[in-house]
Amino acid sequence: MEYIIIIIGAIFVNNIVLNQFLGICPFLGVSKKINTAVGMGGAVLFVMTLATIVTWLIQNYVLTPLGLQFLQTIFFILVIASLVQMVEIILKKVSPSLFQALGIFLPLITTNCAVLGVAILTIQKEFSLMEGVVYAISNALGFALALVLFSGLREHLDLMEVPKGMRGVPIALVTAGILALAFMGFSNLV
Amino acid sequence: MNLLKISGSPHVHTDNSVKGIMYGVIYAMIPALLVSIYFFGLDAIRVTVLSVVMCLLVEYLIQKYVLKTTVTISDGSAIITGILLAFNVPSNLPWHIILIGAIVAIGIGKMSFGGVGKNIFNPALVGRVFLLISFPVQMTSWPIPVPLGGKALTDAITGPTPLGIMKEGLSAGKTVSEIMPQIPDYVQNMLVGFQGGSLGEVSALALLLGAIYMLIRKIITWHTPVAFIGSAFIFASILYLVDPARFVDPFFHMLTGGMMLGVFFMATDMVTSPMSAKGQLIFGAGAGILTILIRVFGAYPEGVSFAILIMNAFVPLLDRGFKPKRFGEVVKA
Amino acid sequence: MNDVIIFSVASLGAIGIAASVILYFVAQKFKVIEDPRIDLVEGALPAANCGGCGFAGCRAFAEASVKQAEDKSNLEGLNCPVGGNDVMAQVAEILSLTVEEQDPLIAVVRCNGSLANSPKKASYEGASSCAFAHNLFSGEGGCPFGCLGLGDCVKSCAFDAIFINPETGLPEVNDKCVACGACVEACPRDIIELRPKGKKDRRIFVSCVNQEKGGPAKKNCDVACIGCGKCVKVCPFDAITLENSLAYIDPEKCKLCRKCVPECPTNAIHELNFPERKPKLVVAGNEEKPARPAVKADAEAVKIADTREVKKGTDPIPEEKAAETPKSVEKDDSASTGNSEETREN
Amino acid sequence: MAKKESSFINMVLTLFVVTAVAALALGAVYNATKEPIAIAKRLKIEKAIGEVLPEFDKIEEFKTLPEGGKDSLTFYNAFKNGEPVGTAVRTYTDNGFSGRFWIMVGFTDGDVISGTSVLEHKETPGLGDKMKTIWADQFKGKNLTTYKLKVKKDGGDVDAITAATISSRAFCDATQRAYNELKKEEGQ
Amino acid sequence: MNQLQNFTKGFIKDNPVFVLLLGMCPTLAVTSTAINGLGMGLATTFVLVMSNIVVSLIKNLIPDKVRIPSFIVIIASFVTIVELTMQAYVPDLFDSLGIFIPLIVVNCIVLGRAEAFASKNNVVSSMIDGLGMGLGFAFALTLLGTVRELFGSGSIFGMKFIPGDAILVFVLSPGAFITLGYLIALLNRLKKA
Amino acid sequence: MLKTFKLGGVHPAENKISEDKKIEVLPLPKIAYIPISQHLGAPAKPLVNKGDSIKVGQQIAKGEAFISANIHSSVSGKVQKIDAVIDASGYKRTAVVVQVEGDEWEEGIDKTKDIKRDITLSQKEIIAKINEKGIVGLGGATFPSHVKLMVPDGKKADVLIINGVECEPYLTSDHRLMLEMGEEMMIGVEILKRALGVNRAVIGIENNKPDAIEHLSKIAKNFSGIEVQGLKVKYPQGAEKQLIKAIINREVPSGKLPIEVGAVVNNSGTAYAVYEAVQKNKPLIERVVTITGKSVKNPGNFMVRIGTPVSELIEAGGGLPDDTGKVISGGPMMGKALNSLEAPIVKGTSGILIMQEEEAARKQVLNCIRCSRCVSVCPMGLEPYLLEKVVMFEDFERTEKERVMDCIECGSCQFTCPANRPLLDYIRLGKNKVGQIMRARAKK
Ligand SMILES: Cc1cc2nc3c(=O)[nH]c(=O)nc-3n(C[C@H](O)[C@H](O)[C@H](O)COP(=O)(O)O)c2cc1C
Ligand SMILES: Cc1cc2nc3c(=O)[nH]c(=O)nc-3n(C[C@H](O)[C@H](O)[C@H](O)COP(=O)(O)O)c2cc1C
Ligand SMILES: Cc1cc2nc3c(=O)[nH]c(=O)nc-3n(C[C@H](O)[C@H](O)[C@H](O)COP(=O)(O)O)c2cc1C
Ligand SMILES: Cc1cc2nc3c(=O)[nH]c(=O)nc-3n(C[C@H](O)[C@H](O)[C@H](O)CO)c2cc1C
Ligand code: SF4
Ligand code: SF4
Ligand code: SF4
Ligand code: SF4
Ligand code: FES
Repeated sequence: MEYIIIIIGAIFVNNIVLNQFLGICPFLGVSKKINTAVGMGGAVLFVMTLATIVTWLIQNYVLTPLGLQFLQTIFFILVIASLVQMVEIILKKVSPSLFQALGIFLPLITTNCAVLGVAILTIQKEFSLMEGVVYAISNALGFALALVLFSGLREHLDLMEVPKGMRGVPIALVTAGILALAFMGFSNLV
Repeated sequence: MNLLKISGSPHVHTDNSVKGIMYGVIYAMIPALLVSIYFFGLDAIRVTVLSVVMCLLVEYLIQKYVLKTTVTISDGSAIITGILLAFNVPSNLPWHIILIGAIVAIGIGKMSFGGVGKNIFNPALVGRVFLLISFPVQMTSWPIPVPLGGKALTDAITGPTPLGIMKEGLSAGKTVSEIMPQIPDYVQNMLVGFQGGSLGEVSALALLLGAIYMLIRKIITWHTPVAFIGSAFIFASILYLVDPARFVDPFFHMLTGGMMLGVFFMATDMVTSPMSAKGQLIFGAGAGILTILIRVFGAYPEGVSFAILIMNAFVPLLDRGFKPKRFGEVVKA
Repeated sequence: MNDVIIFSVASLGAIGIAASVILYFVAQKFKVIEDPRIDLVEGALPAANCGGCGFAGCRAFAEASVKQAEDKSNLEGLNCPVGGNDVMAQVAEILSLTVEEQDPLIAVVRCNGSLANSPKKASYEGASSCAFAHNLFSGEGGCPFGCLGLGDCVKSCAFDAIFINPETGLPEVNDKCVACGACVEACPRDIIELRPKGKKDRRIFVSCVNQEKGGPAKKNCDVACIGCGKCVKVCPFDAITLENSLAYIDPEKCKLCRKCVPECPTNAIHELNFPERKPKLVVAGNEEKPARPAVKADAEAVKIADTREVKKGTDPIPEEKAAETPKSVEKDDSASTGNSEETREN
Repeated sequence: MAKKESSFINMVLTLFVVTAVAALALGAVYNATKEPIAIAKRLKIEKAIGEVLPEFDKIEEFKTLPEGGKDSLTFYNAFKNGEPVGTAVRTYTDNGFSGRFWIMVGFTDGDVISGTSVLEHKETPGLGDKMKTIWADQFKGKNLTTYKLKVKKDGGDVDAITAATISSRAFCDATQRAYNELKKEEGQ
Repeated sequence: MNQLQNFTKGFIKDNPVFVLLLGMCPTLAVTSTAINGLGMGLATTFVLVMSNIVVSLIKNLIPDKVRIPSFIVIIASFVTIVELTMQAYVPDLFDSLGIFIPLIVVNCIVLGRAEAFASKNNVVSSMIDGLGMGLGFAFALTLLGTVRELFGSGSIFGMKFIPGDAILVFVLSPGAFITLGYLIALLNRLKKA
Repeated sequence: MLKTFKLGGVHPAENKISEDKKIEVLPLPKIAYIPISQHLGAPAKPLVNKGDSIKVGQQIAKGEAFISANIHSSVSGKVQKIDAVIDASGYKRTAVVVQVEGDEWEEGIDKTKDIKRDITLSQKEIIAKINEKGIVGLGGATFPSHVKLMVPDGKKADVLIINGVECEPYLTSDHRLMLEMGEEMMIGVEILKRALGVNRAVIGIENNKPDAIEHLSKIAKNFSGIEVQGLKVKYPQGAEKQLIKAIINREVPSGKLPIEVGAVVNNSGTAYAVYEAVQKNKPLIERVVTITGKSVKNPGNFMVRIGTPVSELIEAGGGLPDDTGKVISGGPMMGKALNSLEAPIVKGTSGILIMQEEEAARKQVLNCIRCSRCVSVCPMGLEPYLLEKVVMFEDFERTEKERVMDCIECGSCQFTCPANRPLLDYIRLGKNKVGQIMRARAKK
């Protein structure tokens, strides 16, 4: 039950993009084509899970015991950055096909606040490792859901002659706003 | 003689027109409108007229002065949006809130995308949900319907809707059977129209009448409504079977709130629903499940609007995933 | 108190070392055989990996830039929002796309079949697309070579440099034109040509692409080139050639002497931005022309010409690039019409 | 000055130096701000206690884990001139519209609410967060042996915030929890 | 003159929010009130300026391959400094900005400027660049915060001057997206005019 | 039992004004313009020169390519010139212009009305004859018939379908032909059967021509293996893929020819022309053409010599009405609007339709309201609204993926669109562009 609450909460109720405002840059940047959106979603899922595990371990086995909580930010970002790079080489070697599908998005993810944000939130919410993993996966799914939906909407909008002044970013933002409005219906679902 | 006209074929055209379709929907809404006037009296007229006029005005002003395109308010789509917006709010809503609703529905929900046909989300629902979230107090005090001639015409008493009573009772830990007595004879009242709620929600029967008219005139197809009602019914039944004390019976869900209004008039908006039959079935089914989900587990007693808006966002994906059956495809396989 | 600092330095330093070791191996492993310019471009990019450019990170952007430079020799549509123009200029430099100093060109519309010169003989309804109308019929004015006036060129121009003049129904080019050639591509009738802007913005060209013989051409349009060859004879520099009953002035050879202009019996040759002619010449020219309509057309043509081109820029006539000849048809008439027929049928 | 080459040693060294310097600097800043941060936290709590209790000059604090709760409550026994003036309880509820929120409730004479103050919350601005306003004043001076700490809809005595019944309910829940624990402590 | 341009470009022409669309998360998340927007903007400005200065100072000491990690460490350090300082001296503001203070680290604009500008220019220009960009960012956030606060709570910088309920959506997440959308459309239009 | 196809389709007002009008013979023109390309495929090569005297039925151009057809003179007289002459679209195409003098026929052509029943030629000879006499499909596409009859290796035809559907509103030429020359046509069907080597032929006729169904059913009794199948009225039943689906319930795969499912479709007029060519040695020099329209004084069906200017047919129909908006060659759904009334009637001209001003005017184009009516009427299961959009935005890759090449240009979508969108205009443009792209790719 606990896990279900976390899952539904992260995907729908407090959707990471539409409600928590994390990862907006890729949400706006990489959502022009459905295919890229799917790839990006997959890559985020992968990195977010991995990053959350590693940062959770660091927090609970290094920072807290040593009383270095204030170094959280710098530690996390460094770890995430190196991790992503490491994953990139490993992936390139081990599974070139997976690399083609997901790998190209990896660099983009380092500087995406969703990953760091979820890592920090996992700590803040005092989740256990397992809960943290579930939380990370759910958030990534929420991200992917929002991204894929949004890319569909944008491809659709590309074929509509939207008024000149609204074309591009403004209409994308308004669309995202209405999407967020619709997602408010999930309020307090759990 | 005049110059010969040149164009590609075909050279003839049906009498189908956008206007014809839109006005068809307007006619279909008349029974429900009459019922709501019967119960809410002058207030119903006031809200509907205000809403329609404001929607038309907003569309006119935007087309004329902001977008500087041809004005197409006569095509009737803004009238529909106006009526449906009015149908979705309590009858005692102050005028400035209706105005905000019209600006949001038409301005944000429709004209930002370029006007009729281009919007992604159902404009009336964008307006409605915007208002619901912005003005929860005003948007959730429902005047109790009193048949025409009743004394409440002047100062309506407000009270909760059946769904509101249910939600409230359940969250206070009561069981369904304890709450039911507070909602007197809902089947009859709701069919005919004696229930608290938005203007257009009062009578399921009148709405059904309009829907049949639209089906006959082929303005809408059966796919979305059937899938919507069917999935909501099945989902609610499952819950009911699991625990009848905590979950109300499916018929209650069918007849209360904006179910009928949403199913027949808002989920069927062709602009914001999928093109193919399969897509519409999934669209309807998704909306039905979401509706019950939000009603039963969410913060809001009513989930139809949210459910439809959320499914609106899936439309491009559904359009992509479910193509019509192509000629010459089966043989290939 | 000191504990904290010691722990900090130790642990963070350890992470630092670990990170650099990892990075070192990354660096080693990444030595895949790739276009070295990708690295260079990536180096020039901000490495923010923000995705603002629409690509999956800076490297993807770099790859795309190199590829596009290869394929299309430009960086159109690619932009790094973080780096801005400076960075894009650097990228262009790396990819040696520095815009060569070229003699400036400008789009020229070689049709003068305005509503007055080539009155409507039919009225077209339907998709507002020259490409479609071209496949459908010869055009409202009847000239199978002339401008259809539905503005495919206008739609293709990203610079607002070309628009249809509602009075003439013909497109006009203004000084925003950067000679990108999009409109040349877009026009199904090959009416638009990129020509050198010319000294003091002066240009002389035949404003017609009709390859029909004189009679049929003239039937549809008062100012059509009828292929009489008078201009060819009068040109002292052999700049004018006649092919398929159509004269063409080679901008490379043309010295802007203007001798041909009054010679043309239908006023098909346009001169732009020249000072007024001495009256004598005008009279001489006028005498040769048929009666009234042509004079009227002449007046109009000059008027259009004046509004169309804006005086700007002075550059010598180019030497290097051979001007494009009109997409000429070597085959005989039947073959060429047969072709257009085929496209229509399909 | 020429750029350093990307040799292995250079890389490791640079990054080590950079991180070490950063760590050093941060350690220093941390040490420098440790005091002020603690003071700021303390001040916040004291301010909250001050809002819910009459004047005091000394505080004793202890924590307990309430029955069925996930987190512990903190009790602040306040004294003035050695005399106890009341107890402030830092309490929470998990039933808020957006999950958990923390409030401080002050009790005098064991049963009487002397004041409430919202510490941390995620409730909706404009709706749930109206509990920070004069709305909460209705609890002041209520004796919980007689006052029913429930919203009127549920048969209690509390006027809910319009359109934010959930938050109001949760507020009552938090207060009740504090009271229950207080009674338990007293009983011991 | 050049420095002045350097400074002002961040306001309109290359405004990080309205034009470059960078750092969108804090832009949308914290601007429910004007004061939050301003606070976030200034915090980011501080980090931008300081990291730009440090990066341009040590740019030649850093080998290329570890350039990015080094910059990240530098930026993260300043972020942590801001974090600690705010916690100590403006705890309320810190609370309401929440997680978005540590997230300044990943704000593309910070790393972007460090890489694109500071690592290639001298200290003074880098500082001015950082200041301009940062203030441009702060300006955008404050503007957005003001509009949302005005519509959403009827007040500006906490001063209430529209009595009664306002349009709640504006302070919630949909309002953030929608307001920014129309602001950008409006600015595009103004810029063209 | 009436059959029909399942997917899509519309029912435009039929307006078969001229269905009761007997076929009359149109007087000879003074000058005949005989284009050298009246068929799908390569133009034929002229065999005569300026000044030559020619007779009716004399071959004047030779189809040399694989897909091409011979051209014969439809009149006798002197070749005035061989030059570019304006055609229906206003472009110029090469034609042999003949100054008509008398009506002198080439030897060996049987001009009489006698019905000749015995089929003496072999399969090969029949096909050679059809080729020699320049027979092309008269159903609209003017595809050279002999090519169609040569079944490619590895494929086998098992049924011949005769298209007597005439689903286009207004047009009645096939209807009249089936009524008045049923006997001859049936022999033509028998000949086609032999040429194809099949022993089953089905004549499909829509139920709005009950007299034709009855008449042909009666005649068919005398022939073995020929059935007449009544069909429910639904446009575009005449399109061959839909007709095959309706009659034998086989679906021609996307991008493939009917032969893939063992069927060959021929128009009823074609069958008649085949009869004349094979039995009477007469080349394709005349055909039945309907002249019709709501304001036309004297609508009717005429036997017209190829090369007669359209204006002469219009005269026979009572002249051009004052309220003329459009003159269309063919029916209102698929016909071409004429740019010049001097254009000649060619092998593919089944009718001339004169539409009134307001009937012809296109209505104001509005935004697509995604009503999906175009999708539901498309007989090919395409999404016209989407095709229009992707063509407009020049995404030809997507256009191709969305199967633009499957479109049969029936016009049902545009006919039905409540927003009056020029769907087919853009789809045609898309087919054109995608076709070019595909050809360029094939070359590589
Ligand atoms: C965006 C949003 C925020 C809300 N925030 C709160 C809240 O903070 N507290 C609350 O009790 N209800 C909140 N609600 C719930 C609704 O106001 C709901 O109508 C209410 O819980 C029940 O209405 P009532 O209080 O009038 O019975 C929120 C709803 C929405 C859509
Ligand atoms: C390029 C091309 C090649 C064709 N080849 C054959 C063929 O080999 N055999 C055949 O029976 N029909 C062939 N056809 C004819 C078509 O099947 C069809 O009958 C003709 O295009 C007219 O059909 P319509 O009037 O329905 O458009 C061919 C058509 C085209 C365009
Ligand atoms: C939309 C459409 C409608 C058609 N309608 C008819 C028709 O009514 N009668 C007909 O004979 N051919 C019609 N055709 C042409 C047929 O598809 C086919 O080409 C013809 O029957 C083949 O015979 P033919 O080669 O003898 O012309 C139509 C084609 C299309 C694409
Ligand atoms: C069957 C049908 C249902 C419609 N439902 C709605 C609706 O729910 N809300 C609305 O704003 N407009 C509705 N419209 C009108 C119109 O389609 C709508 O305003 C467009 O979304 C505007 O682009 C409807 C129209 C039709 C034909
Ligand atoms: S499309 Fe290009 S060449 Fe043509 S007018 Fe515009 S800028 Fe000039
Ligand atoms: S110049 Fe060409 S593209 Fe432009 S309007 Fe004329 S025909 Fe169309
Ligand atoms: S014209 Fe093409 S797309 Fe339109 S209905 Fe006919 S086959 Fe379908
Ligand atoms: S029929 Fe017209 S309005 Fe309807 S979906 Fe098709 S194109 Fe759009
Ligand atoms: S600020 Fe760019 S992803 Fe959050």
